[in-house]
Amino acid sequence: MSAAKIHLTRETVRAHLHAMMRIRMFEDRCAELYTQEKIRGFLHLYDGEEAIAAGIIPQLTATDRIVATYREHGHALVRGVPMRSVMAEMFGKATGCSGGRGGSMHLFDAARNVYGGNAIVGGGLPLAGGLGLADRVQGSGAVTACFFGEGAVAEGEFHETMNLAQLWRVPVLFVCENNGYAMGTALTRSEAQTDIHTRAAGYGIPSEVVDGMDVVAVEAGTRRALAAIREDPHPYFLECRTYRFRAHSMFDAQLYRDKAEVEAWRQKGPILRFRNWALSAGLLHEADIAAIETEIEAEIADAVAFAESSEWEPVADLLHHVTAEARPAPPPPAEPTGATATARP
Amino acid sequence: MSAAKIHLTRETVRAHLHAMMRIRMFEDRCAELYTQEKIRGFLHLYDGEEAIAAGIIPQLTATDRIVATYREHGHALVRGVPMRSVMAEMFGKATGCSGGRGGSMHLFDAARNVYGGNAIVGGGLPLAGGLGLADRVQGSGAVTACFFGEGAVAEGEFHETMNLAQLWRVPVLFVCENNGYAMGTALTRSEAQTDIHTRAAGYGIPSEVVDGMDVVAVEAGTRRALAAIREDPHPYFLECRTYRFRAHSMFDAQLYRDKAEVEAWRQKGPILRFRNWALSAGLLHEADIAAIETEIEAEIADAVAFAESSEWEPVADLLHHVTAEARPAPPPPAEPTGATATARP
Amino acid sequence: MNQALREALQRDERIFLMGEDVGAYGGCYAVSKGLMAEFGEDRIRDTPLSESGFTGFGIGAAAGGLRPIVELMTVNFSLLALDQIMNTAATIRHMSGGQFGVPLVIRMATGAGKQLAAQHSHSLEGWYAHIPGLRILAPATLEDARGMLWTALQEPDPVLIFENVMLYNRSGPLDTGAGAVDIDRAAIRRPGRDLTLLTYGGSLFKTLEAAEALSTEGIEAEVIDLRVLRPLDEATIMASVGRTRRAVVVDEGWRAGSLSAEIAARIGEQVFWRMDAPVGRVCTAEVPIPYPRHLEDAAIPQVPRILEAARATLGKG
Amino acid sequence: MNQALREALQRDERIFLMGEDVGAYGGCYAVSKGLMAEFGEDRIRDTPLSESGFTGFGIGAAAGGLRPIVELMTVNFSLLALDQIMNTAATIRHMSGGQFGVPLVIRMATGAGKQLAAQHSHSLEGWYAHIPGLRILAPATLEDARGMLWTALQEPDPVLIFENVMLYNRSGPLDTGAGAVDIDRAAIRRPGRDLTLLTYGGSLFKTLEAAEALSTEGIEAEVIDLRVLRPLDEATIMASVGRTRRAVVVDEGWRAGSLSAEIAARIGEQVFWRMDAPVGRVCTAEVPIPYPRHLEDAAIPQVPRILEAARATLGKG
Ligand SMILES: Cc1ncc(C[n+]2csc(CCOP(=O)(O)OP(=O)(O)O)c2C)c(N)n1
Ligand SMILES: Cc1ncc(C[n+]2csc(CCOP(=O)(O)OP(=O)(O)O)c2C)c(N)n1
Ligand SMILES: [Mg+2]
Ligand SMILES: [Mg+2]
Repeated sequence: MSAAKIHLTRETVRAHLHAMMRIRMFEDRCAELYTQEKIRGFLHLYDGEEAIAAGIIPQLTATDRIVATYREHGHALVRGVPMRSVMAEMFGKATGCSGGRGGSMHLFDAARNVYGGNAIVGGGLPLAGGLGLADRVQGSGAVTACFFGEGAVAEGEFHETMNLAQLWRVPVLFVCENNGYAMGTALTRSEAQTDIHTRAAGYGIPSEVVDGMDVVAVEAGTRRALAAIREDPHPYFLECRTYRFRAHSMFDAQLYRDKAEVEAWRQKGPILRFRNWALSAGLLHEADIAAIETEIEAEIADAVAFAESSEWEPVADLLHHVTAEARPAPPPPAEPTGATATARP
Repeated sequence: MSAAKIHLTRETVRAHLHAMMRIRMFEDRCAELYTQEKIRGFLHLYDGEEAIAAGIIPQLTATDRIVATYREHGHALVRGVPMRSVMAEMFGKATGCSGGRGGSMHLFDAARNVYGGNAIVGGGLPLAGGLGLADRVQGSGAVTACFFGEGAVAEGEFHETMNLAQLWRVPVLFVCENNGYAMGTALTRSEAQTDIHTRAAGYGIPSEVVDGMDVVAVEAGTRRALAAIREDPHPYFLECRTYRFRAHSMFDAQLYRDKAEVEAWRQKGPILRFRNWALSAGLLHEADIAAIETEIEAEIADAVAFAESSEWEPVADLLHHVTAEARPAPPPPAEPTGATATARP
Repeated sequence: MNQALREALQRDERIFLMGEDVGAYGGCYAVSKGLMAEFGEDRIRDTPLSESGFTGFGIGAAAGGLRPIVELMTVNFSLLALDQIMNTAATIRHMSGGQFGVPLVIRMATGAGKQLAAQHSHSLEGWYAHIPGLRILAPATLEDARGMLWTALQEPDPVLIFENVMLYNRSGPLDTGAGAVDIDRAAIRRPGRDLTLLTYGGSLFKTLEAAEALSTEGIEAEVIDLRVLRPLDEATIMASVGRTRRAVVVDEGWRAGSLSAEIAARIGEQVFWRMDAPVGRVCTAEVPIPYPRHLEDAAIPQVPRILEAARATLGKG
Repeated sequence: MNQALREALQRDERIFLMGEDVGAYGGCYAVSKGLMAEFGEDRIRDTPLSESGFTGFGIGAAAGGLRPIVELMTVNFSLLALDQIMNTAATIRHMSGGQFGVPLVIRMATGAGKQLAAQHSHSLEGWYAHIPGLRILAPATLEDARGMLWTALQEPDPVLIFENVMLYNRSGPLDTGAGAVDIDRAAIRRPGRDLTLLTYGGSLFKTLEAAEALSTEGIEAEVIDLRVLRPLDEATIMASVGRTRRAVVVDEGWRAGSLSAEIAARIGEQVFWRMDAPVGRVCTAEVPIPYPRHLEDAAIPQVPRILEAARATLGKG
């Protein structure tokens, strides 16, 4: 634990553990619900990577923005999207945070500046850059946190975004959740240069790598990054080294890695390590942890009940949300003045 | 002149100067023909950059391949595409090196392994990578030389190609013709990191920068690169710093740069400097240069006459060359055996 | 366009223009000449060659409260940005259940006719009209080219404006009061009773010319300028075709799967029983555009082919 | 497909497969499972996430003498590679005056039906059929899925094979002698006299089911599986429609500008005078595909809507 370097109160420790356990327990339940066919489509779990969302998102302010991938349940939950509406979204119910239209891969929440939930690898990066541009131009002081996997680094959009972001000095915290695999492709098999954060540095973007299995290290890195960005708006790159304990999605036979490799990483799991450290440091007791568990269990039960009992959107609404419901009236026809001038396009 | 480092015979010196002057004089004539509306569409001149094609292409063997951009007259000429068929192509005549279909931006020549003439910035890079892959897999020993401007470096396809090229160790010489401007956009306004060759190095690709206004320096760099590639197939990156003396294309008012800047560069022009050096070193005499000029003038006159007198392709052929003229016959219907097995897609 | 851009930039400070060479160079077709000096580098923003990236930045900036005008220079390069356009701009409103919109205008030049050959002569505006969530505009007149921009900038959703390259050659008298125009309706550019010629963009003036020629033969063609390719103004189309009972669509897209097909299909669906002849189509031949003038001309719609198709529809082939 | 790939790799050593997760992962839909172990990493080549890049490498490798099969995983990601597909693969033969060809096969999954929502459910095969220079295949049966690959690999020009995601669920008896099939002709999957139902890919089995249901009402529908979306087999289509005089196209593309429009337009052009009713269309609603099952089902063609359209065409709506 890099906790030594940061002053951790009992409250902070509890909050970190709670955030991570809440994601884990929520997703464990999602996996069950997937087997029961309550949740459908693709389901990508964050199992093993919880320290990243938990270490970063609580440092953001309400006006900051978030762009994430299809592996974003954790981000939505930590950001404060109510578990009820996340769960209802996974069920596809009208009460979901995206009205049920998006499902697991497309969690959105305008009130909390959550801009998805993007299922095109790399697709969220330019979006985040543009949000940052809006903030820079408007002088809003807000920061956009953009999460993506290391697989996205090979995409052209990564490159174009890094260059533009630095050229235009946009206040975006780029967070690479490097879990070593893009589906079944190990990083060494997809990147000529595997030290991801050096790639960002190549564009002149300040960048650092942190242990993504250590919530405190992630938090510390984030503090440095946010302080720098808030002082003088610019992009910042944080590579978080992590590991995904489960399959890529629910359709993955995991032919590409050994059980032993997974087991070894599990021992370094962000929840396990942090919990044991907190216990041994006397900052938390078994009873605290049990209480957290009970609390989360109740929240999950409530969320599932809510999702179950929520309504489906009527089929008659099928064509909603393609374009805005309201459009401005067409402009009144201009009054010809009679006078003309030569025009060119 | 970096000539000191290389042993230059009188023949070599003459050949270099001839190659560069041939491009320059050919293109000067093209500019005139454009004004006369014999050549249409876009016309991008290589004026000022001749040392690059002249320094690199003569080092290639007949089985090596070339991929270039819309600014490729020089490359085609140095590669040995007959001036007649280049000029006829610019006229759009059926005798052109692309049958008249391509025009100035799309010079092709299968016999000389010239794969265009690509008018999509960055579009030729993956093509070159794939040609290199074919050579690697087939063990052909050939090298593909891929030319592109520094503007292409910002494109996603640059990034994807560099990564794949290094990952798969393809024998491609990537030549960045860095003339400081992409249309009207100066490099400093388009790249966060303006030292282009360091970008390639970021992918682990051996890279170097040479003075692209010095044909001998370009040649020397090319020799090193080709020797390395032929010894052990892999990508190599050569940044040639150069300058374009004329407008981007014939539709460019050049609002983005001073006349003085252009003038200063002209003094460093590849032909001017090399010629003066060769004269002062006594390797060539004024009479030699006059002879070269006379020879090229005759060649150009012949090429123009050829293009003028060539036929237009008949309109009835409009739909030619969309797909191949000959296709294999459809396979005979399989004889059912009667026996079946369970199949999955 | 230059004037339209200037006025938009003056009227709303959230508006800015971004794209390759819109600033220092003055725009590939001189459309934004002088604007950088006037509005500064932040509002006339030169971009690197990164079509996907800067289009995505435009999408994000729109979602973040600005009103960007992204210039993709030409439709030929827009393919590089198609993922951002289809999978983000056109889709985010839906995926978010209506929470986020992308009030973005994307402008680009389109069309053949300048001997720019196979990679620089696409006419894909009709193809883009396949994508739900987008509004697709194709101004054919100076008035529309100028007036559509401001209206498009008021839209809550992405609007793509395709400006035919041949339009940049036109200049002519324009009422000094010319201003914003609607972006909902097709326009009847010439009334007629014998058949309806439907077209847009670069083919409008050819079609009008054909209509004049037909008139000398005693055939009065109604000419409809579609103006908006998505959503199509079916009311105007069907009212005209239902009346004239004959129609020819003139469309610079490659024939197979062009917008002309959609129009023919809808005419079939909606006014089949009134039609006296099948819908005729004059489109671009199914070939990448060749460089030589005579082959380019042969590939794209021209007056003689429009005349032929019109006569054929009237049984006068 | 797995067997088809294996056989191709055995028969021609220039052939190799490349794409995201085709190797170690075994293919997104397990299509290439086991092949990397059998043929090695050079011939089953895992790529990074670089759709444009590796498609372009495939184009170059094809031009350089190999016979690559590029797998783009799904059509949704193919947008990232569109520039390479349209501006290089489909165009280089033309630009070079016929000197260079790109004998490349690009495979990808397409279609909705798995609740993958708006960014993962596109059906763009009909849209791709707009592009000259490409051959577009849409196998609907196991036999075609297996047999088209080898034939496609013999082509001198790029062939795109769109495999509907729902096809991956099917398994069934296949003749052990099943082999290469033609990639030129549409197939009559069910003969009939009263109307023609035209479809392809993921909608074939729904259409056949509808035809069975119509049969119980005394309506005998002919069902045509287009198989090849570009170039269309007009002879088979027109012969059937000319005979039945009524047609409905079932197409999973978004309605506006879908392949169904092109088919309706050509039927109009070629057999208008024989038609007893307008061509009906059953397409996907103009909405990005929603996640919930009931909305997804409502968006894409289903048996009841096919029945309705068929009856309407017969005046029995
Ligand atoms: C452009 C694109 N290509 C391919 C896919 C299919 N795909 C989904 S996730 C994934 C792997 C992404 O890996 P990474 O970026 O490392 O994120 P992780 O899943 O490990 O969190 C792939 C190939 C996609 N969604 N988008
Ligand atoms: C993808 C793409 N975007 C834009 C253009 C328009 N365009 C043609 S050349 C050019 C500048 C390219 O500059 P650079 O790569 O430096 O090459 P140079 O012209 O200087 O040789 C631009 C923007 C294009 N052809 N392709
Ligand atoms: Mg990963
Ligand atoms: Mg340049």
